Amino acid sequence: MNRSGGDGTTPLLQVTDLRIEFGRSRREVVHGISFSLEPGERLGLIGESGSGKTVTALAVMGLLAENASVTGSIRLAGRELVGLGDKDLAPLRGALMSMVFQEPMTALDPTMPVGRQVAEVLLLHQHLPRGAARGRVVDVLGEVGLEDPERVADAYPHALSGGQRQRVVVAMALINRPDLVICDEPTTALDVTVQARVLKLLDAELDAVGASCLFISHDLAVVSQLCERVLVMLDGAIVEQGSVAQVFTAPTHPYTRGLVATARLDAVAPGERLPTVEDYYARQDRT
Amino acid sequence: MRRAGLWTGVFLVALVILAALVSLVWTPYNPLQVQPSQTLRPAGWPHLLGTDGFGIDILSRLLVGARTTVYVGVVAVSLAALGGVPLGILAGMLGGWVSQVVLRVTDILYAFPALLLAILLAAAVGASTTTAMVAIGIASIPAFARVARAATLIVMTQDYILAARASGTSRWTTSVRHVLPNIAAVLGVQASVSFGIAILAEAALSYLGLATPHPHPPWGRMLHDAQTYIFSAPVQALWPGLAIALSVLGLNLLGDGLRDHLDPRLREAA
Amino acid sequence: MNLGRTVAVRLLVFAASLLVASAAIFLVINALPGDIATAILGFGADPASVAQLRLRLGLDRPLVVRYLSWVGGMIHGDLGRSYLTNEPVSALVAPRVAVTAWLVVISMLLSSLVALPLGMLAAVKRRTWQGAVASAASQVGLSIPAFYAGILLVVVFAVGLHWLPANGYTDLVVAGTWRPAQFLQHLVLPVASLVIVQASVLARYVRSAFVEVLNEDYFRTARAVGWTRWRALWRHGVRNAAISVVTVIGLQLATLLVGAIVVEQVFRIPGLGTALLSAVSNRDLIVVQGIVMVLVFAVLVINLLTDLSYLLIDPRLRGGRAR
Amino acid sequence: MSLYEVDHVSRRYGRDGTAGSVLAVDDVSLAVEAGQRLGIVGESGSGKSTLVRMMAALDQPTSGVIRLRDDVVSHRRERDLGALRSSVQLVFQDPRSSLDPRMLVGTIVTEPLRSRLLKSSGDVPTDHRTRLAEVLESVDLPLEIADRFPHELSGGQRQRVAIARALAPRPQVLIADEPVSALDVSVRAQVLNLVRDLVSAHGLTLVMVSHDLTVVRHVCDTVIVMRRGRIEERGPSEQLYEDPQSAYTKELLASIPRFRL
Repeated sequence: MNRSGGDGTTPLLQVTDLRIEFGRSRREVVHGISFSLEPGERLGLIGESGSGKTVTALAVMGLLAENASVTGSIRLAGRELVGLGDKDLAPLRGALMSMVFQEPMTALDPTMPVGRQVAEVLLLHQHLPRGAARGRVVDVLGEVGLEDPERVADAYPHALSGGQRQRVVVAMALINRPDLVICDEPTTALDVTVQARVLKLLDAELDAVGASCLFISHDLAVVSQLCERVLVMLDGAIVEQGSVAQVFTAPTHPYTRGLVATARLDAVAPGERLPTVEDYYARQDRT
Repeated sequence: MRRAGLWTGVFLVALVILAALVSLVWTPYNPLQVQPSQTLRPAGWPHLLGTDGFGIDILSRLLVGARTTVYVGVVAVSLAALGGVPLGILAGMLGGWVSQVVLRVTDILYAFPALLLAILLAAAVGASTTTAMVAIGIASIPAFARVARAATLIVMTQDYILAARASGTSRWTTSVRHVLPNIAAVLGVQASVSFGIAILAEAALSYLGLATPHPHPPWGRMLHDAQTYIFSAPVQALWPGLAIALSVLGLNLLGDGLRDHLDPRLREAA
Repeated sequence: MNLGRTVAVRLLVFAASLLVASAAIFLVINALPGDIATAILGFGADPASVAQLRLRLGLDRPLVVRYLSWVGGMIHGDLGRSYLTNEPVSALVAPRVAVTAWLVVISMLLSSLVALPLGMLAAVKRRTWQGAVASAASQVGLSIPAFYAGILLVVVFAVGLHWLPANGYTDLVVAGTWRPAQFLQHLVLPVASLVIVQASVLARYVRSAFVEVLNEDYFRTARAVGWTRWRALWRHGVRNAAISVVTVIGLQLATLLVGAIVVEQVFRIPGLGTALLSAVSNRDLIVVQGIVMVLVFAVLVINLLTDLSYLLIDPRLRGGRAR
Repeated sequence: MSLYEVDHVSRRYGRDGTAGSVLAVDDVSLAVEAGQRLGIVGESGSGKSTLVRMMAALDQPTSGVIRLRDDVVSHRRERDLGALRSSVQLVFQDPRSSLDPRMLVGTIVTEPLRSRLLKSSGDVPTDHRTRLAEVLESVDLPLEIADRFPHELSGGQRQRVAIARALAPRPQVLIADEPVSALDVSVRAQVLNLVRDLVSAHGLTLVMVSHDLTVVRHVCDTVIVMRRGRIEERGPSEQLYEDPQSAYTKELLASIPRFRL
């Protein structure tokens, strides 16, 4: 079903005791987390801002700032990434693993037509004659649901809407049929109607490419639609993990119970007091 | 590493100001007393930095020279700030054609660097420290106007400005209570950078003899005098130039240090 | 607001700025107190000859008329006649423009060539010692006055090592023969003293422009799709950074021109600066007026060119929606 | 006669007919009764924020009139808006932007009380210390917080300071422009409960703008759905949530991600 050739037992992504610190003050943001991802599987990573979910994703991609220090192990398709230099990691990015970011408005280079930016990703990892790239790009832009892909390919980013730009970013992430796609709140900045369509697109494209996905979000309903398993992160640690059904219907950790209660507003009669995380989990510092 | 830059800056600037103040009460030798018998003595004892072509102790002349540097810098920068900042805030707050006019005026003023303006004034009314200060002040107005306008534009996008208006605060009170305090740090950075530029301009003017009739010759003039003995005593040409460079370096480091403490949003306006 | 209209507006603004600048120069010279004729003849001169000189120089005509005739003359290259030698100002200025132009253009090119790599290095390696050294070097370079750098270079290379002449200038072409060797020999030190300062100023702007690019989302996207840090910088960073760096190059030209005026005195180069300063000391105000006008004109032209190059680099402006 | 009347109001940005011109609000009319809790829902670019800013006279309509208690408030000079400013107060979306970082919380909250315009028009409390204590207490914040700067507080605390500021001059109408969308999920419910309790405790009229229909459903009794500057549908929130009429409202409701377990 997908090219990673895993015999089903070795996980595609194996993260063991991952610890991330920043700057001279050695401020630890992720405190030794471990999880794994089977080929083709989709894992949700939920938590609030500051929980360390985005930092974890950037660590897997090797895109953390230079003043970050990463310890522990990240093995992708059997290869250890921690400690690899930019030169060795670059060939993997965009080919074996790729990433979709949150903010579409600033994700593309404003001085270059979007078609060329997508073609770049293709030509960087596959040896294609220049002419062939253009055709492939227009096809992919069509596949991600952009009407009139020829015109979009020649357009500059500022001429496209947020939804259109995010579809271009998805096209860039999937064009080389990677084994792992990391999505960091890919639809949070989009309107709810556009979000619904982009999520449907992501679901279909991930299946078509057969890629596994690490899906980061603060929105439990979105995660439940796209993922089979889920991790809950709080202040840099994993407080709960399990299947979506089990974690969202019978959460064990009080913080998860709080998150699930606040997310399921439809279960609350209108006009009644809304459940808050505090009702379940008393946070010491930030009230 | 950043901290080191800031403190070196503070140290150098303090040194210059201290030199200016000390020279009001004491200098190793009389900085105006010409001693034909003591000309061009090398650095050592008793003249720490030696004597110049007129036989005057170089260290003493440097100390009193600091006075002009600080005096011209402070007056020029204050003139520029008084001229540029209100214009910039007005342009930032009112926007529209006011903003465009201010931009156009600053563009034209940018074409008149301090030295050119000083030359014009010197030609018209004769060179003096006052014309130098006025020229440097006017030439620095656009820098303040631009920075104040850019910072104000950023502040104006913040909701606390709308909130002030919604709670009935007048536009004038908003500019004083909300805009000015929030752009003060940026103006501080610009002030130290402009002070450094003012010192460089004053040094160039006094080097060209366009700002000298001040009792104590500023560092630029000392450098000009030293150049005539460049072949016989090249070393004594070092000191005045070094004094200029170190004070400007101090101010630039101070400016950089302050800029790093800026709120990230305002940093690109600096 | 299509491209044509934007360019037309920029040209209009340029013309208007030129006019306002010429008025400012004229007013400073002519409207301020102190009568030019008495200044030239000296305060002791008898009133009759002063009045006669005023008549000859046309100083009795109202200010506006004199301004308009000055501007009218300028449009077809006539900057008026020197009060002292009665020689046309443009004849006096023309040969010197080339001298200063050589100095400024070469310095500008060299400082850009030095500043771009220095700035990029300081940005990309800002957390390492190389980055610290690069930004410290530009910090120091920024603080040295150009004429002091000139004097230091003379002390070392001319007085000390005798490699280069301490001052003087030889034209590239003298009486028909090409003299590149002497021409360059005389330019090395003056250009070097200008480049030390200009390259440092430019390097700081290049550094902050690239630091800004390094923090942009599209730079992170470029790395996420497989570019290494340096390759991503070349493919996506340079064009975006160029937008802010180009404006600085324009702004820097004014300070470079001024630096050239001072450096000309250090090395006794017969450029516009020297002519301007001697005109000031001789109180030949019409020459001062003319030369300052030429300098300001040069700066305004460069600002216009940088504005227009903005349009070429930044597609957002071309699309009609000005940023 | 309703408290607030918006009469055929439109707002165009950029000159009509030119390339960049956008019609943000297109001929909208609505009325708000005293004590009502009106929710305005729509996606980005629907004109919802523009509409409420015009109601608060922070922006001028291109055409149409807005009246507060029969007193025209659109196209009025700032000096003549005393009545509006003292009876209508706002809470903005992002507390990191709506609180002046250089001011102490106490000064921020009492700013409306120092406004000459408000003092001359409304019965604005004069004893600032006691009023400060009252409003801080009503938003569950300790008095000591008055001597701290905004950056020392959490997102939730900052938004409660913004609400305290809005309550200080005892307004009749509270306009909340996306009051929770910039906050963490765990803090949102807390602030929404606070808004609901304050509105009922002080008998305020609420106009709340949001892109999230579920949030509006729990706080507001009537809802207006806006799209591209026009009102698509309006009605009691329960009826609109259970039985939406317009296709757009249906699509909005259908797009809200549901749990798929």
